[in-house]
Amino acid sequence: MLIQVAVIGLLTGGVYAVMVSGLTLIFGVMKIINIAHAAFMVLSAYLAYWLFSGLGIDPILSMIGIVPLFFFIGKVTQRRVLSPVGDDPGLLVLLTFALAITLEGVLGSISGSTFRTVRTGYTSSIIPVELSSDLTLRLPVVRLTGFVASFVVLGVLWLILNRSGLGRAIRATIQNAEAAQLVGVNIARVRSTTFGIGLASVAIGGALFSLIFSFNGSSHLDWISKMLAIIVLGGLGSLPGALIAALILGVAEAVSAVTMTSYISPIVFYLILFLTLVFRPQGLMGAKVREG
Amino acid sequence: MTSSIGRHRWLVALFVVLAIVGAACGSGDDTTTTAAGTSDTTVAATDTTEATTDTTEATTDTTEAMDSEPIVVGASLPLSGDKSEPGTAAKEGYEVWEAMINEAGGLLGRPVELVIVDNASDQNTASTDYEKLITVDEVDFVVGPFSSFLVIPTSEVAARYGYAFIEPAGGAPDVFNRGLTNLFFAQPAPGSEQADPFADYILSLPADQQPATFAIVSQDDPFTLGVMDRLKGFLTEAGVELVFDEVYAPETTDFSSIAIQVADLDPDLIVGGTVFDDSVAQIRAYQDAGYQPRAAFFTTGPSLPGPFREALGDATEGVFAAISWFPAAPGFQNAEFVAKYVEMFGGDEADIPEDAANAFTVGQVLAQGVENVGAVDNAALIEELHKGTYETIVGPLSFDEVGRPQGTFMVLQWQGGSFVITDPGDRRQADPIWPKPAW
Amino acid sequence: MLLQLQNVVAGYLKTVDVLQGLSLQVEEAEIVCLIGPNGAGKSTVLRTISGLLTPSKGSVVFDGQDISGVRPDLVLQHGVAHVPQGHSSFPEMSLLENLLMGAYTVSDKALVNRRLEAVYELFPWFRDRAKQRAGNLSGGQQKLLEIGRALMLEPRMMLLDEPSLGLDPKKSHTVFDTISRLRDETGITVLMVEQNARSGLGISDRGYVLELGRERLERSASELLDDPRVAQLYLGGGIDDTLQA
Amino acid sequence: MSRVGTFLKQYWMFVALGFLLVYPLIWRAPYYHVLGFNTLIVATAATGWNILGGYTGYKSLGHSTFFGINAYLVAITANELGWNPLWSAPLLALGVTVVALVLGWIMARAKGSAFVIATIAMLLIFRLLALNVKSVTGGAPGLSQPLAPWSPEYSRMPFYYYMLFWLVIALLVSAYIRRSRFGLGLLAIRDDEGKANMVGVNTTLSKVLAFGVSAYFIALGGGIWSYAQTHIAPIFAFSILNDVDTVLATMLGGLGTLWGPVLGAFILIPGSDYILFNFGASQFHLAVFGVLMVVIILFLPRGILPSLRDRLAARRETSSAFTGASTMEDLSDSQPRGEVPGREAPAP
Repeated sequence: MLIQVAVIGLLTGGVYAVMVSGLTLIFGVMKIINIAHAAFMVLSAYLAYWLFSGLGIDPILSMIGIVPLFFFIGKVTQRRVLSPVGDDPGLLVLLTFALAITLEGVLGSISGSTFRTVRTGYTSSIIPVELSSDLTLRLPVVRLTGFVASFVVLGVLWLILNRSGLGRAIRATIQNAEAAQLVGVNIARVRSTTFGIGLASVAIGGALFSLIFSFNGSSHLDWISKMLAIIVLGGLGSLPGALIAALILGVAEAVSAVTMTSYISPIVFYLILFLTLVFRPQGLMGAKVREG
Repeated sequence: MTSSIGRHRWLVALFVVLAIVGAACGSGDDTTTTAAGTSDTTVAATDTTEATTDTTEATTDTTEAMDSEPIVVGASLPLSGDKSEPGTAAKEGYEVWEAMINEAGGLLGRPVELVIVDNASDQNTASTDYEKLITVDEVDFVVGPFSSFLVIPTSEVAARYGYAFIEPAGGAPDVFNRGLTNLFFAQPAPGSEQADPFADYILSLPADQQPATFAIVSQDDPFTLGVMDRLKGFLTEAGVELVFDEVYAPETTDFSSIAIQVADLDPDLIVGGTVFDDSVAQIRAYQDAGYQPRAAFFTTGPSLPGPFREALGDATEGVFAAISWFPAAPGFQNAEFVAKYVEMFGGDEADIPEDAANAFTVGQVLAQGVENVGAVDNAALIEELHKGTYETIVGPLSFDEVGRPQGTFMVLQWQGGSFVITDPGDRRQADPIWPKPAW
Repeated sequence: MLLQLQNVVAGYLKTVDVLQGLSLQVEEAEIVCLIGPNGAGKSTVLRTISGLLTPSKGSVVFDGQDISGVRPDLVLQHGVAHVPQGHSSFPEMSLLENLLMGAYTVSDKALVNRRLEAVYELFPWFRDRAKQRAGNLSGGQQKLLEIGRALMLEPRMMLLDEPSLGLDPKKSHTVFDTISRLRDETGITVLMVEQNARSGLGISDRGYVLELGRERLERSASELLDDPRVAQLYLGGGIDDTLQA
Repeated sequence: MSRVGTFLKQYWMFVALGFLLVYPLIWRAPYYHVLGFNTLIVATAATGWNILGGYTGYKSLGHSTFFGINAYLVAITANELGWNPLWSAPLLALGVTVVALVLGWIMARAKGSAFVIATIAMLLIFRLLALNVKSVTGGAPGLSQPLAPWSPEYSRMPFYYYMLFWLVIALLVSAYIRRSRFGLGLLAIRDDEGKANMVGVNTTLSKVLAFGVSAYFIALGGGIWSYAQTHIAPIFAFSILNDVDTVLATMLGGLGTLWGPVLGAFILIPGSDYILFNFGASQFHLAVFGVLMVVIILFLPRGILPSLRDRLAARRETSSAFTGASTMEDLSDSQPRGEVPGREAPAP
């Protein structure tokens, strides 16, 4: 049974990785903790839901439209709303929080508060994998889809970061913003583009989310703390760190829910988050946290 | 020079702000006071002064009376935040009641006006709202918010000012054990007794069909835990073995681990203490885990037909739940309520939320109580409500000394894409399916 | 005259100006050194030239063109490269990637490769360590890497902020040697801020003494080295400077 | 300048206090007392929070941890031992301050964003504990406690005056700290922690003390709130929305100024109550609140008081008619340097 639980946790962790990849990237480049990240994810989930229930478009397909839209929203938001505020982390945290509740209010006004979820033809399909005569793993198709999609997304992000000029500019900005500026990187553009990429990735996260979980306008509050925990454990700003932390967390969460009561596991988990921040702010992966 | 201007401006700014705030609040104060027919603006009007004024108005003839001052009924509901789902449904229920009673000539010959405010699912805001409704807007009556969480502190506020407090959804044991005499719960039975008829049904099955084992997976919520406690007692006493008992935090969204554990133990009966979205998440997780119980019961969720069916499709088949009301129920004014609801909010009558019906019930109880008293008098109303029996869409209701209703819930089961009432026997629409088909 | 600053006023806060009407000029192929106490605004001068700061008054003219308030990446295109104080390499990137970042604004790949070869020629050891992570290099090596990175644009002028900071005497000697050699071999103009005034002036043609955001004294480097006031105040070495401030 | 103006100039503080003293007598409906009481709780909390967030530059989003702890302590001691919350709340808040000092000492290592998230994590941990340790806290349903003994008609007036008293104390403490050497050290930490350390400020000790003092006034409010509310539950006692109120009030009025947090609270709390009550019929009010918050941060990033002062300073500069000392400084009680944390210097 534990193996089955752990495998499900691993698949869920893959989806977590997509959800948080943009958050950690945005932090790396801009030192902004985007509290609105989960709210944007819920927005994307709603778009996927509406497209599915209205036009019958599968969330995986609807990403084609949602992703560029979110990229654009992210770019504009960064330029018009975030960048004029400067670089005080406290102010920026509050500002993104304000964005989050604005989104919550708008979504709530439009769609009410009913919990939604996308139910496709393959929602409750299972792929059985026989490991041995007495152990058959049951892999839910939606989670498997999410897991595979997450690796595609992370792969694309990895390629952008490591094999393109833009990626070099982004990495340079993460490592030393001033020096990047001095070799001719247009920091303002890198920042707005990164925010765009961050939101584009969470748009994908949201579409996958709509297949697996149910949500309403207020759901983002439950998710943002989990997302923060993952990127902190992975080392703020570190993409590989976020992936590993997401997988570890997915498994740990699933296994601990079986071995402990469901209340103890989140306490332990926030305690680890707290202690990591205080005693090892560079996270698990050792990438330096940048205080801003 | 600079200094005086500087300080002066600052001070002016402060006073302007305070003045605006004062004016904004004060103006509402004045108009409502006039409306209530008293001229005393400095002291909060008491029920007696209002009552005398209103009694005189009530004697005027009906046609004229419909132009007279309305009877104002205030409520604070969770229209945003955690409980916004049922809160919005309750608002619709109240609005249907307002529309219907006004079409029928009003209350005591006066039109009824609802004042509904949003408390954002926050206890503190809810209490403050009732303070304001009672002491500033000076509404004639208040009706309850949604969920035991919000009912507990707000009923204290109403008690402090001697207002009757009829509420649609707050039936946890804590609601009644504080000994408040002004509170009335407008459902057939206290929330914790919701699953009693289901327990009766299970125990009425022939011995060879009865489940041998059961599992409880419940949200940490005063209402669901209350229901679970009673059900647990009934079943274990009758010899059904409880093999798994899990309480999860309200923010839990992923049930896969719990489901795999349940699947491993494979109990005959699964009972979910749910508030809606978690019922969907649980069932999906059980599907993924390959768990097929012989029967499944969820406290809330299956009773919200539209979203439940949309989220689960055919997996709904055979699921049990408790319900206080359903569209085809024979209760007083039920057909009119259903028609009016569809007229006002659209949709299919099968999609009318139970919470809307419970709010409408509150209106029915209030209206009959007030008509019996014959005046706007909360003290008399409280006394009356403890005595009388009221015809409602959930059947006749009467209340004990702490406002506990004296009836029973119904058991529903999903059959063929919608639900039917299977118990108690006198309201049965179809025989229960046992064991349930696979989901 | 290649660079001319006239009555420049600039600072980080609206209310407090670090530079309070500073003027200076640099000739083609010259090495000029700025010295002065902490807080005199030496680094601020460089930051204002490279566009990291926008002057509120006054002008910065480079090669006849006014570049005051121009964005850093555009100043770079004019041929002014800035090597800031402390570590400014990209620690997680390889040495080669760092050099390529220097030519970030150049899209012509052949040109980039030509320049890379030229930099390799100046610093042959770069080639052997091209794959090494920049963060693993020693402090002196990193400083040379930063200078090499700046050279990838073939700038006409280089702004160096405290190139010897945190280096032991032997390594800082290597760095100063390299700067001097660079000027001789490529004819590049250098404007440098140096806490270690003796070494800085040692390779410079001219120097300015800055105090309280203005230039106090402008002399040839040798005159400044002989000036008893300067000797007393600024030539004692890095630690003394701190005490003076 | 008229004589009234001169009078106001010299005694505005007493005029404002006088207004607050007579307010409940003018607006008699208990609702206004509740509103005033809620506002005073936030004003007191914001004044306390400002000592850490404004003076020291460490913006905590988890200080309602201490609000919640004291709310529970007061409720439990009232139920089990019969302690009167009016004296137990300030006393138990001292105990909460000890807890805060320990937590502050642990967290003194974290800086910037890490500190902000750590404070949120702290809040979540305590909330989960409150939900889980059912034997003590009653779990999710929460705890009820006895009603205050006075008559309902005046029910909220004593709470109002009680909290007004504590707001005055909080302001005195804040003003005292602001003028003390300790306060100077806090400002130095905000401007540049490294340099503050170099000139001999014991930065760790200062931060921990500021953490504790700010926790005291927030804890105090929690204790009294618990009594006035008569019923508390974890999700409301340990709510990040409480922190948002506090932080927003401070930022609205003016971060790091003496009077800003109070002014901010007196605008924010009645204002949001007004919005909720009048536009609350849908989730639309959340959007209104969010947009308002964005607008304030974008256009009044330093808060009302400092922005007003800037405008006046600019006018003084351009108009030769103005002479005399710069009195705006005493008004907002803040120095021109470093009021915008993070803007004094570029990122290193």
